[in-house]
Amino acid sequence: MPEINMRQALNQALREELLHDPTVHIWGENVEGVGGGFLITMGLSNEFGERVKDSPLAETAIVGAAVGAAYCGLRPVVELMFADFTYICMDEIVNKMAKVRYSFGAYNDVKLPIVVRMKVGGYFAQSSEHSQTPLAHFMHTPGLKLVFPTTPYEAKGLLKTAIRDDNPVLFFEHIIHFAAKGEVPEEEYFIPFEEANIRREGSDVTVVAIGYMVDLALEAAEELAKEGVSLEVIDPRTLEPLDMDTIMGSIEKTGRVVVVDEDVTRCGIPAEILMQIFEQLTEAGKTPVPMARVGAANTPIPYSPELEKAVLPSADKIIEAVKKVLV
Amino acid sequence: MPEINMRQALNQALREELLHDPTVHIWGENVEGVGGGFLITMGLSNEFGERVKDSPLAETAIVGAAVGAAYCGLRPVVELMFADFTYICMDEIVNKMAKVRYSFGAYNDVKLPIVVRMKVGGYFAQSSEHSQTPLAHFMHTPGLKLVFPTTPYEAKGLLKTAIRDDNPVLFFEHIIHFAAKGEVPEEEYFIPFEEANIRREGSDVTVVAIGYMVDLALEAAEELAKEGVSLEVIDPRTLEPLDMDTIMGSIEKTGRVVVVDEDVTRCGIPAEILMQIFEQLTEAGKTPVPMARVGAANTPIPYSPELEKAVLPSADKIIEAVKKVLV
Amino acid sequence: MKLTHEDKILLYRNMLRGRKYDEALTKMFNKGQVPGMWHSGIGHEAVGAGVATFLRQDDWLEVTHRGITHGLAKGLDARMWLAEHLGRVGGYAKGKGGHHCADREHGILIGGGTIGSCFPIAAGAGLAAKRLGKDQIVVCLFGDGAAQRATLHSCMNLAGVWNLPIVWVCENNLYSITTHVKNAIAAENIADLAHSYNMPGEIVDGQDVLMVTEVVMDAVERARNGKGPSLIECKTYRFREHGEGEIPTPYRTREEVKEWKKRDPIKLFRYLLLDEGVVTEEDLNAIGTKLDKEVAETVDWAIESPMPALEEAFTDIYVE
Amino acid sequence: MKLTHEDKILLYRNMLRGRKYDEALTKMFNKGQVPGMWHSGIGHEAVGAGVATFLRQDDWLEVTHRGITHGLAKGLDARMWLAEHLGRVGGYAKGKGGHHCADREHGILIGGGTIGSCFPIAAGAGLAAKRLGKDQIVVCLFGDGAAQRATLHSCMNLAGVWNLPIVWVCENNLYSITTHVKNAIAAENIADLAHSYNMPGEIVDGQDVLMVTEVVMDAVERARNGKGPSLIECKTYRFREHGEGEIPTPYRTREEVKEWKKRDPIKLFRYLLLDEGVVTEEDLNAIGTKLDKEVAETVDWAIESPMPALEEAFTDIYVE
Ligand SMILES: Cc1ncc(C[n+]2csc(CCOP(=O)(O)OP(=O)(O)O)c2C)c(N)n1
Ligand SMILES: Cc1ncc(C[n+]2csc(CCOP(=O)(O)OP(=O)(O)O)c2C)c(N)n1
Ligand SMILES: [Mg+2]
Ligand SMILES: [Mg+2]
Repeated sequence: MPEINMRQALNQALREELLHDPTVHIWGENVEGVGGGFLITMGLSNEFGERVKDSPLAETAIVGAAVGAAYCGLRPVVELMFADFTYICMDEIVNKMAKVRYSFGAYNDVKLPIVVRMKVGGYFAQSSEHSQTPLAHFMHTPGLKLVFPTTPYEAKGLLKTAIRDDNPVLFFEHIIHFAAKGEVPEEEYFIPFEEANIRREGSDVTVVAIGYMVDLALEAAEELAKEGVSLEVIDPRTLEPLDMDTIMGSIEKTGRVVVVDEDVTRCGIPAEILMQIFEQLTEAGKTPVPMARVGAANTPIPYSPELEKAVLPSADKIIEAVKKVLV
Repeated sequence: MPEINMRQALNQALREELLHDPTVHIWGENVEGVGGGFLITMGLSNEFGERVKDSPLAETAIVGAAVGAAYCGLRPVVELMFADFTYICMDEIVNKMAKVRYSFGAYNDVKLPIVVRMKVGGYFAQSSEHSQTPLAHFMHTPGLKLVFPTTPYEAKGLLKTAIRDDNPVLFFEHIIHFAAKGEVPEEEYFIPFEEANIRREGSDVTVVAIGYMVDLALEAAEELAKEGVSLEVIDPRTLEPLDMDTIMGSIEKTGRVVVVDEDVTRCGIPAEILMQIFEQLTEAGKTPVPMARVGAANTPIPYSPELEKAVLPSADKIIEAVKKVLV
Repeated sequence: MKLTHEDKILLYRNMLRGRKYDEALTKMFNKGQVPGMWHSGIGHEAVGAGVATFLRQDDWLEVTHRGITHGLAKGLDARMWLAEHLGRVGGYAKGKGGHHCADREHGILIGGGTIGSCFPIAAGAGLAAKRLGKDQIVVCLFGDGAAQRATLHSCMNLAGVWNLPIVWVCENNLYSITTHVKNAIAAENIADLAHSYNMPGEIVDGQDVLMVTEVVMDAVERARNGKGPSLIECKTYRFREHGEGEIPTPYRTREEVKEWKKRDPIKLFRYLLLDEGVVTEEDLNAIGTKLDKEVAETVDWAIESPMPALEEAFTDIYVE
Repeated sequence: MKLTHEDKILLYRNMLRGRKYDEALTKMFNKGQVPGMWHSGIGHEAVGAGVATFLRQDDWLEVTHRGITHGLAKGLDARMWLAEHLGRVGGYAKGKGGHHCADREHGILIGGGTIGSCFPIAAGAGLAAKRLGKDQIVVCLFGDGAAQRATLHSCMNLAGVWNLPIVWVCENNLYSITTHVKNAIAAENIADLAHSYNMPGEIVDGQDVLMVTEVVMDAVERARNGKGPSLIECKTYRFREHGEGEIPTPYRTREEVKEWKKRDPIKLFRYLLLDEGVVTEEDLNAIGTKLDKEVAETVDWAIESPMPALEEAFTDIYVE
């Protein structure tokens, strides 16, 4: 199988879907030519003409138009250069995209097939407005699907599934993953939503890690293996829908769990997943297991690289949390 | 002490602060004359002239200008007609207001004294874009303070504290509370932040309730008292800063806790508070207590009143959750 | 476009139909039969009928919160609309949407609860229309208040630079709730904004249904022929308060209201039709009588129609 | 405003000073000494010096991500600015802010990471200036890309309707990263947008520092005299790629870049000064030599200056 990086994998998925369905249209800032801030759409405008088009610098228009266009028959796959810019178009995402089917669609069977792709993540000294990983806001918003691949293989398979989905999907791509290489089949394939991926099997502690945190969790697992501690690392891949069964199955085995997310800890996804675990255990009449969470500190993301590292999760912080639940 | 409703209490606080400090300025949609959507600013434009001014219908400008104006020496107290409209100006709130001191202010000792007041809440058949209570997003955003009064007395004392605070404060007012009456002193007073209010003492279960949920929790307490179950109802009043000490003290006594919030449950405030409780207990070497949360279902807020009630929290749902933790 | 006698009668009927449904809902609201909000559009009927009557079914129309005449003229089902406002299961969203209606079958776009969210929706509809190549066009209505929202700029600019088939129609009724447009918009006229987007801008007497129709349909023609967007400002007035149930406050004078009511668009058009000899008094009264019957029947049906089952609250969030 | 010889020499020095700091940071970036991003403003110096040199210290200036000449001319401390870019504790935000600088003491507003967030900040600054009554004014710089953001409309409208003392200055360098302004803005010229806000709009050769100064300072005067906002579009060009480290791609031609480089604003002004006999070659070279020394010292200082302690990450979130 050819080895390609995540950029190329995403590009392949987009190209295949543009070929597959004439209603797939791409727009966003600087997506023509070499393909915008992160080169994901490289070459597609040459092949597909106006179906891959530079938009003005206007996130409200980019994402808002996706809502209108999807209602009227297109299948927009739009790009936000940075996930931090979702804050510019939250009304379009939260008050519209997420609610259209519920508030307007019941009788008309309205479908809103939209994918909003965006770069997330820190560790790159891009300062507080270009480094966030704001998934929790959207997991808090009923009506959206959330996808966060961690390998080129998954990026392609999940993006194709996202584009075929008839619901609005937010698709997150971590800056550190763009250059990471992996094997990607040339033939078409799809990765279903709501199937967590057990990235490493283990027996002592379940670590649920989101996005780039999977890499850090695997690093921690490697480290802890030396001390004889065995981590099971689970990547949920989609946060909505969320495959709680795989997580609960793993906890059944390990009896301990740590959830890791790059976003601000407070009111974040780890608290949610841990509460669901607690509730499911309680519901089943079981005693709660030791639980811990790792996330970003309660600060904006600082620019200076060492400070940024101090604020964001790291393999060391995961190890620390694992040791807590091991006691 | 005179009995007044929450509108009047808020109006008193605004008037006193306008008199106290010439840099306090108010703007927002329709705040002149009788005072906008909810009559809170009634009469103030007559007394204070352009210091209480109708803005255009433009939330990005209303809230964004507050950031610029506070940086340059005003103490803006702006009004958003509905909290649902925070989604329109999330960039201004999350990427700017919350971060200015951290990202720009360290050397210049920049202060950003802003209060954004806004109506929240459902149970009023105002449909999915006028009924939300979106606090969790902001508790997830470091740099903001969050205040949610539940009585006229608190409304006045907390709003005055908010206006004197040198940090940006989001101030939430529940639609159902506007007409509710209570005793409010005529003399000036301030209610400090980070002081939870024990609204009802009890011994069996601690119920932490936010905003209007306090009313529902008190209703549930009344009901359960008949069955011999004693609830301690705690209103945190400020979510940031959050008075965890009072909450932990209560749990020490009751050994059980339910957290209630009107917002969507998933990735909401109850999960956060419960995780903090879990962490503090674990840290202290104690076993976790029975915990449950009550919040809105994972749907947009429906219009039809019975459906809305089915989705939002109720005294009955709180009773149900209490019974779960009592088992 | 050249209007036949039948066309004119249709315009009259559509204005009157909107008015009668509006009055009916206003009445129901004041009887406490409407659970949520109601924004009467009485006074705006010339715009409503003028923009919507002669659009194709597959054209797209974005209406405001005051857009019942407009919606009905475009094909909105009165029963489903009314049922939705009453929170009944027979409504467009099974009672879950409420005030804001959409009807994809009849080309009615998503009416958002956040004023000014019409602009991106319409821009997207225009883009879809253009790319799908079926000669559809979009008419987007918005108020003078909405014209103050930031979104106007990014979306009118998009429409301009991508040459989208959109007719932007402002219903300038002078007020955004209690704020006069002069205290909220810097431009002399809202039509002036067209200049920023390199599109034609025109001002129309919004109480004159023939003028609205003519100017809008010319712009529709332009859009359909690939000549891009236009902006039309209709000067109109709301006869009732912003939201039903609100009491009048001194933000506008009684005299102003009275002056405008003299220019009731339905009365004006009625005089004109009679004057032109297009119809007789009897003809017009017959239209009214027929509509009264229709409205009464719709109201009765809607009031009798069932509430949604509670489980409906938990459906329609995702497509399965 | 009438410029003296000293004024002109100051303008030249401010342009050159910006250029030299810009080149220094560009060099440092390419040596891997800058942890984050760097957007060179080489080519924009006439705008930078023209808008900022003659403002009062208590006037407010909002600069773009390409605004180093502008900031320095307004009084930004070069050491603190450079230290901030290198993530050092001696920077304006102790290294926590990075690319975007603010200096309240010298009237430099918050430079946001989200392009187009300048508009609300400047509107608020203008409001504060007006209400505090100290005759301050605001100059807000923004790019042709920023001009596409929705926020422009709500804020220019606010400035217009509230008659705020703001001079909006667009640095139209033809591109937003790789997108040409013709493919992104419907208006012929960005200055046309002024019409929507009932304010004067003017187009200026952004490579001509005297013209920029004259037109901007006239608008500053208007604003200071309570006559409200203006919009000025400076036609300029960025000589380097959008972000340092990016390789040129075919979005623009080599010829176009070459043509524009012939209109290097510093060279043009140098010729003019010599031509006018304001200064001699030696004078100008002496200015350059002195600046070289200053820049070298600043760079040395910044590179030697310490990183923030890790605890700094957790401070300055709230005022105690
Ligand atoms: C974003 C947003 N801000 C404020 C409101 C509250 N609101 C509802 S209608 C309205 C006035 C709208 O005025 P205009 O657009 O002129 O329409 P009109 O009511 O006059 O027909 C306002 C402020 C809202 N729904 N959405
Ligand atoms: C809201 C937002 N969208 C996109 C970006 C990414 N971005 C940074 S600079 C830039 C181009 C800005 O163009 P312009 O305003 O013309 O300034 P120039 O870079 O040409 O000086 C873009 C798209 C951003 N930082 N913020
Ligand atoms: Mg209006
Ligand atoms: Mg540019």
